[in-house]
Amino acid sequence: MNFINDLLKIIGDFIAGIIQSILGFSPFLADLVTMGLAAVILCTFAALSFMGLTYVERKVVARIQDRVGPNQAGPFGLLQPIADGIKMFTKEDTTPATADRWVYNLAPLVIAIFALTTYAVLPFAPGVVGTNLNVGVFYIIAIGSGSIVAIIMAGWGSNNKYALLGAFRTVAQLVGYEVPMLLNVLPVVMLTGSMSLIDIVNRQTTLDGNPGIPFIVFFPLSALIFLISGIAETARSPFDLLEAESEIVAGFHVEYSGMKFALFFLGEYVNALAVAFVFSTLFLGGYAGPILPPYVWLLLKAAAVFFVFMWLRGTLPRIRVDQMHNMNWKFFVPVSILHLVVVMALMKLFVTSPAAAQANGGILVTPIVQAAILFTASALVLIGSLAIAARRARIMRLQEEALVAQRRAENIAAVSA
Amino acid sequence: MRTDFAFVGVMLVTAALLMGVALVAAALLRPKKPNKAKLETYECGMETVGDTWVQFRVQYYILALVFVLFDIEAILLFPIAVAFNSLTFFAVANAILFIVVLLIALLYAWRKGALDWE
Amino acid sequence: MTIQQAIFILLALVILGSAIFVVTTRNLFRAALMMMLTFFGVAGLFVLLEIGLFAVAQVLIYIGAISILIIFAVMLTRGMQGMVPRNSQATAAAVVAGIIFFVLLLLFGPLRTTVDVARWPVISLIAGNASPRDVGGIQWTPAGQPIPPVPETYIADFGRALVDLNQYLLPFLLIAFLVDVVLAGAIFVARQRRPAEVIEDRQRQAEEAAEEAEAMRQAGMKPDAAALPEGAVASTADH
Amino acid sequence: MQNVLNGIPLWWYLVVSSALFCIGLYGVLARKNAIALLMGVELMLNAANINLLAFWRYLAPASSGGLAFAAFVLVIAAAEAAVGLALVISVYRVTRSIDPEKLDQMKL
Repeated sequence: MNFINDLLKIIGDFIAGIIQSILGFSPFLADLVTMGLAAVILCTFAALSFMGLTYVERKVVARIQDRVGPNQAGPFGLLQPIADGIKMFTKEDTTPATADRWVYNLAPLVIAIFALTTYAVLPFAPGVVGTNLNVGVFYIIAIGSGSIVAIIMAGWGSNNKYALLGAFRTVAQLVGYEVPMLLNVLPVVMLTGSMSLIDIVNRQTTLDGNPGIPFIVFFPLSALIFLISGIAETARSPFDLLEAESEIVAGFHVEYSGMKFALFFLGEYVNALAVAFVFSTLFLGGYAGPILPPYVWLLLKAAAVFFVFMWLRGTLPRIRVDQMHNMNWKFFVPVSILHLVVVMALMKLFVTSPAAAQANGGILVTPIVQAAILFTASALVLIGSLAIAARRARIMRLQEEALVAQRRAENIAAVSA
Repeated sequence: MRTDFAFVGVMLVTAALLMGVALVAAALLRPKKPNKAKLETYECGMETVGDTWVQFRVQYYILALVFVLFDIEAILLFPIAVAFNSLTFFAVANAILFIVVLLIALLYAWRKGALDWE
Repeated sequence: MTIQQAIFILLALVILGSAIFVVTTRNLFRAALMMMLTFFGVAGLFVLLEIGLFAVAQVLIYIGAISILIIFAVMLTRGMQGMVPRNSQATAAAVVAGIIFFVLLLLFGPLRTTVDVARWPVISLIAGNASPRDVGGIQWTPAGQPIPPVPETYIADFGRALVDLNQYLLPFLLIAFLVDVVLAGAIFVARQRRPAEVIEDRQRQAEEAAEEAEAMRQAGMKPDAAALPEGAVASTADH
Repeated sequence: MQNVLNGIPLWWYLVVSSALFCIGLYGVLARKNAIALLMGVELMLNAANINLLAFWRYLAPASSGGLAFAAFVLVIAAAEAAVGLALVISVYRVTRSIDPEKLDQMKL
């Protein structure tokens, strides 16, 4: 049982042992080679899951929309990703004559590099993690700004009006939705007392006398807003305003084709998968789970989250640009701040460790009671804010309808006169 | 001597190398027959008129401004969040005051119509 | 040469090279991109200093926020059109910068041979005869001893210090108010007023001007054309 | 006797930050474009941050002083950029120019 649980770790230790003892490298070189190998494995994992995900996503969305999806290349169209890959490698790739060559060619590289680097801190199983940074969560959000830079580079480097406009729209969206992400990670960090992803997972297990409750139970509101902002951060449907073909051709990557376009595509999918992994780690307990080995649990959770992404993509229509901004700045951000304040006050009022209760005061409760209190508060904030938003929306809609009716009446009067 | 960030550096270099190899391989494999029409800027089949610079709305700048405000807030709040369990009531009250003051800034921007996207 | 030294030299070259590019190029957009590279290199220096928090904060704030602001401003002002890289006083500027560089080197020079803060001229100038080890109640690293590692809990310590009344609570709260004022001011300055507001503004100005003229006529003076806020009207019409 | 961290003495950081500061200063003094000028200011603030954090790390890593000041510099840099660029945009809207030498309407 233990063997299967620690499979990844055992393999890793085995390879490291080979490198260190048999090949006879110096400790420094051995370290470097081990890290390089781990990095190659992570990158390959990300790239392969990108290929798989394109196929799965096309199949799932096709099923949702009552189509068949890819079915020509191989059995059930399983070879489709390979066919796509061959096409991407052999397609002619033109650089517009007026483009800023350096910027234009570097942009896809930048987006792919930063997307892949996110995986350096994801914990796949106990002890199986690229590196356990003590600023892990912060690092993931900061590395996300790399894709913003790449998008601006692509938009400007193409020297194309539509690309530039698309890039700016996308950047406005991405920077906007970074704010609710930051604000909703804060409660998790507060409860854990650490930004390291491993510590966050451990806090959701039964280790060290923790209750073993995933954080989605503590902060349902944070989880919901984080998930939606994550979808917007990766610019997936229904937030794919940058790909709104009817309005701005294909957004910032209109001039790209062949392998460079493939790298943009890879960046998008790898980022989306990273969001699924991060969400599973932060709110669903990461690799923690009974019976099955830890990495299987993590993959199952991430797959479930990614299925939600595909489900939303298959069902929801694209939202308008003003709706997108309003939802972020006038709903997510204020509600997140309110939630943060409420949670901070409650977490200081109801503490679980006797030492903290003695040092700073506060009411000593069991972890389960604390979870119940936080869940109630979070849910109340969510319901209350939704009710207020719905009421405001109804008032605005009524006003608009009244205005339209008045105009119509005026028009009729003018025509009859 | 190996710090936690060493792996991040290795990861950056590895990703750059792998993606670079993919780009170079594609460059070797693909046909290369450029002509004038292919190299033109694609703007829905229309000839490109004028330079690329178009009038951007100042709204983009203002949204980025509000974003910077919250970025700053996050950078100061994350260390406080890490220290949260050992903070006194007084300290937490001040952190809440900090957040509320920034919320006021957001509400001001809202009132001024800076968050409206027409 | 150790690997850290090699990385440091590489980072220093990247930082200084891209910084020189930033201040000399004609193309403002490329200058902004190169500035991001400078910031990234500085984040690398912070990693070498073993301060991961600030390396990440540097990326988040400088690359993710400030550079984006600058690029938006470049786009909004058409800044890169027909840009001249230098103004008339560029030579003088280079001389001034060079002189200041040498002054700084002279100031930091003593640190090559000693890190004993007590014997560093600048500190002894400020602290006088008092032992600089007492200045600010800070525990300085004694000269010649290995540098202690950054405490494991430095992020939590930093967070605690920020909201500690005896440490940095006041600047922390002042920052909040400063950012408030900055946001209000910047939005007020940058915002384009809506047409309705502009019209309202112009009407109010016209009324004020009329009142003023009326008051002057009553005082027995000729209405002065210059008293009309000509420039103000023109600038609002420009929006 | 030098204090050395990972084989790097303190003065290496100081030389890099001094050089970065002076490059930024040159940018501020010599550029003919208000936005390029602000970029120079950002470089200078970054140089100051390298200094603060290097001194903190080498001389007083047990306290939080250097971190707090560096964080405040970060915030001030963001605030400065925000207000400066807002002014540039607003000036550009009125005068259609962002050359600081041309903004001399206040001169007698």
